Amino acid sequence: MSLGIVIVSHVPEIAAGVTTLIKQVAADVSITFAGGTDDNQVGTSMAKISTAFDDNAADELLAFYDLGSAKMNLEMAIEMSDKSVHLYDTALVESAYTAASLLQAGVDLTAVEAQLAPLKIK
Amino acid sequence: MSLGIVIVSHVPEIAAGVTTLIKQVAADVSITFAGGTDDNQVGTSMAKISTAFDDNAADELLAFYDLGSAKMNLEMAIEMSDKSVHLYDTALVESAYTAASLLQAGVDLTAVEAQLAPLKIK
Amino acid sequence: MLTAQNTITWLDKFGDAIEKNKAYLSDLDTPIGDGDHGNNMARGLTAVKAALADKDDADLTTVFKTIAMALISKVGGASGPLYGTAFLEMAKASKAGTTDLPTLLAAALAGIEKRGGAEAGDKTMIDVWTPVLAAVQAGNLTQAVIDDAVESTKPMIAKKGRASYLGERSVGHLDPGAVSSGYLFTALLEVEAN
Amino acid sequence: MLTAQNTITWLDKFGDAIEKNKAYLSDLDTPIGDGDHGNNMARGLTAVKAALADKDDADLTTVFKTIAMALISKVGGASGPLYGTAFLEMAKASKAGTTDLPTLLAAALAGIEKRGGAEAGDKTMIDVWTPVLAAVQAGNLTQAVIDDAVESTKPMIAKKGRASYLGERSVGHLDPGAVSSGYLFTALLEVEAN
Ligand SMILES: Nc1ncnc2c1ncn2[C@@H]1O[C@H](COP(=O)(O)OP(=O)(O)O)[C@@H](O)[C@H]1O
Ligand SMILES: Nc1ncnc2c1ncn2[C@@H]1O[C@H](COP(=O)(O)OP(=O)(O)O)[C@@H](O)[C@H]1O
Ligand SMILES: [Mg+2]
Ligand SMILES: [Mg+2]
Ligand SMILES: [Mg+2]
Ligand SMILES: [Mg+2]
Repeated sequence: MSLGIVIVSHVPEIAAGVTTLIKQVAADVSITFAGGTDDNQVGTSMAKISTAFDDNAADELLAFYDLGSAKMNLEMAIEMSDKSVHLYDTALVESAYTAASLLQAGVDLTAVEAQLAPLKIK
Repeated sequence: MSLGIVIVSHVPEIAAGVTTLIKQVAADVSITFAGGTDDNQVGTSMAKISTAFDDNAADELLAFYDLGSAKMNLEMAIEMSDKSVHLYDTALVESAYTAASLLQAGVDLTAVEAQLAPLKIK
Repeated sequence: MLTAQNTITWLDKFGDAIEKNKAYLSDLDTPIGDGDHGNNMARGLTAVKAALADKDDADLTTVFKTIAMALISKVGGASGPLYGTAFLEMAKASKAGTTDLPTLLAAALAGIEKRGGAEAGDKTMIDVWTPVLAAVQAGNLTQAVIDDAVESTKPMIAKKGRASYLGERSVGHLDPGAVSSGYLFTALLEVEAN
Repeated sequence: MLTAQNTITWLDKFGDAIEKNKAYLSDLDTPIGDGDHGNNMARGLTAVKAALADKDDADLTTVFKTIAMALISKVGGASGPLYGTAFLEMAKASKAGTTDLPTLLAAALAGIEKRGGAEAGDKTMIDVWTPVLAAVQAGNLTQAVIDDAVESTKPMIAKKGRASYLGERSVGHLDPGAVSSGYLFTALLEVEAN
């Protein structure tokens, strides 16, 4: 499978929990996550995000985040990554769930993005 | 403070994590959560939701959830509760964060709901 | 006519069917859901059985309510509040005085519709409940009616529940809740036949 | 003109100011944010200090890059990628050959704008960087320019960052990132004065 998902949240539990939720409906999709700062405080870590990119088995990634400052760290990580990463300004939990369901069903990126469009809220 | 927040998710970590995230910006708002089934599997529990209602120090509650089946359990719990509970079909993390910020700033329900309206995605 | 006794027998048979088909139901839930419907229902029906164990002398309303509470508290998925509401509405209708099967099932279906906001054609359990209720009202419920109703969900596009995220890709799969509802009504037929 | 040496001194003074005003910065971040700006910046500047400890013989580009990396990896909040990008852009500009302060600061501000998508008037650190850059370009940066810029954020309605969730309710509060940026430029003035 060449499309994977990366979940980025300010809180380690949210990132891990969203991953748990969506793995249930997407057993064959590679899903990695980055939650919290390097010392697991509330915040985000560019290094953790880069690791989540690297650890993902897919080479093209869909990335979802919670708050604006996570987006900034995501963008820095994207600039430093060799992978093609698509970043969505959509509802974190709901859009990650939508993407996971669709990728598991073998839906292509264009069709996934069409389903994500109405979830854009930031 | 008479307006509180209840977070309902299929995954215990998401419910707890969202609570951690929003408590940061709403130290004086009562926030309770219900995550997972009675035995902490992925799912929701009407009993846990009822407990989250009861344990909340506020008597008027704003409730946020992740997926549709959580909404059904929420509605059952609402029917059985003495408290006035407002249920929002909005992006879980983002709308809970918005509501928490505004309630902490002393904003009234009507104004909070106006800010939540554009976050309706389900 | 439903009585406390035949309702207990009904749920007992339903529980057996769920237990026997647990893996199949979860398999049906895998391509268009989260793969837990069989486990959810089995957990719920085990709780129903336990809760009904000491209800031999209870009245019909109490039996319905006991079933509802067990399902609501133990299933964990969408099917919990849905089946739970169905039995809760039957408890209310029976408390209001009726033991008439069509009347009770109509109350149950109305409850499911209210709880989930779905309607016939949305590829949910409602697509079994609706034709079954019509047949019960007409006095001609058969296994074929049930099977056809279950099968009718296959070509449908899901509009509610987890399968709805897949849109058109849900076509070609049976709805797991429709299949479990099929077992419920097969069990009812068996009870009615005696 | 910036050199490796005066840049190290600059950041050292900035770190001292952050350390001294840590609680104040977090207090400013409490009513319109999450109350961590002082802690975030202090964590970042401690890392900067440690990373610069063995950079006495490094060139200016290396010094900028070292500062950027420490801030990016240790701050944790929005101010991390923002200040980090500012220093990363100064590293790039210095690598391209310039040591000219106005040129370097212009590159830094452009980086902050690109990273955060905010503009002047949005009640962010940009509302300090913008007038300070203009003053540096005009050769007349003073403490009064800095103080006025910081103060100017008080009546603004936040359009970016956590404070933007409060909309009009953010009025009447200084922006914490503007205040910390004020310390950055006060430290610069002290270095330039020597
Ligand atoms: N809104 C709804 N209205 C009616 N039935 C629904 C609705 N949502 C889901 N269902 C039924 O519930 C079944 C899924 O149940 P289950 O797998 O136990 O729950 P979950 O989807 O929460 O994991 C579906 O196959 C469908 O028949
Ligand atoms: N998009 C943005 N553009 C420019 N500056 C921003 C932006 N978002 C936040 N800031 C600045 O960052 C400061 C907050 O930093 P900090 O508290 O460390 O991060 P966080 O908000 O993630 O907790 C704000 O006071 C503001 O000056
Ligand atoms: Mg399921
Ligand atoms: Mg489930
Ligand atoms: Mg902050
Ligand atoms: Mg923060």
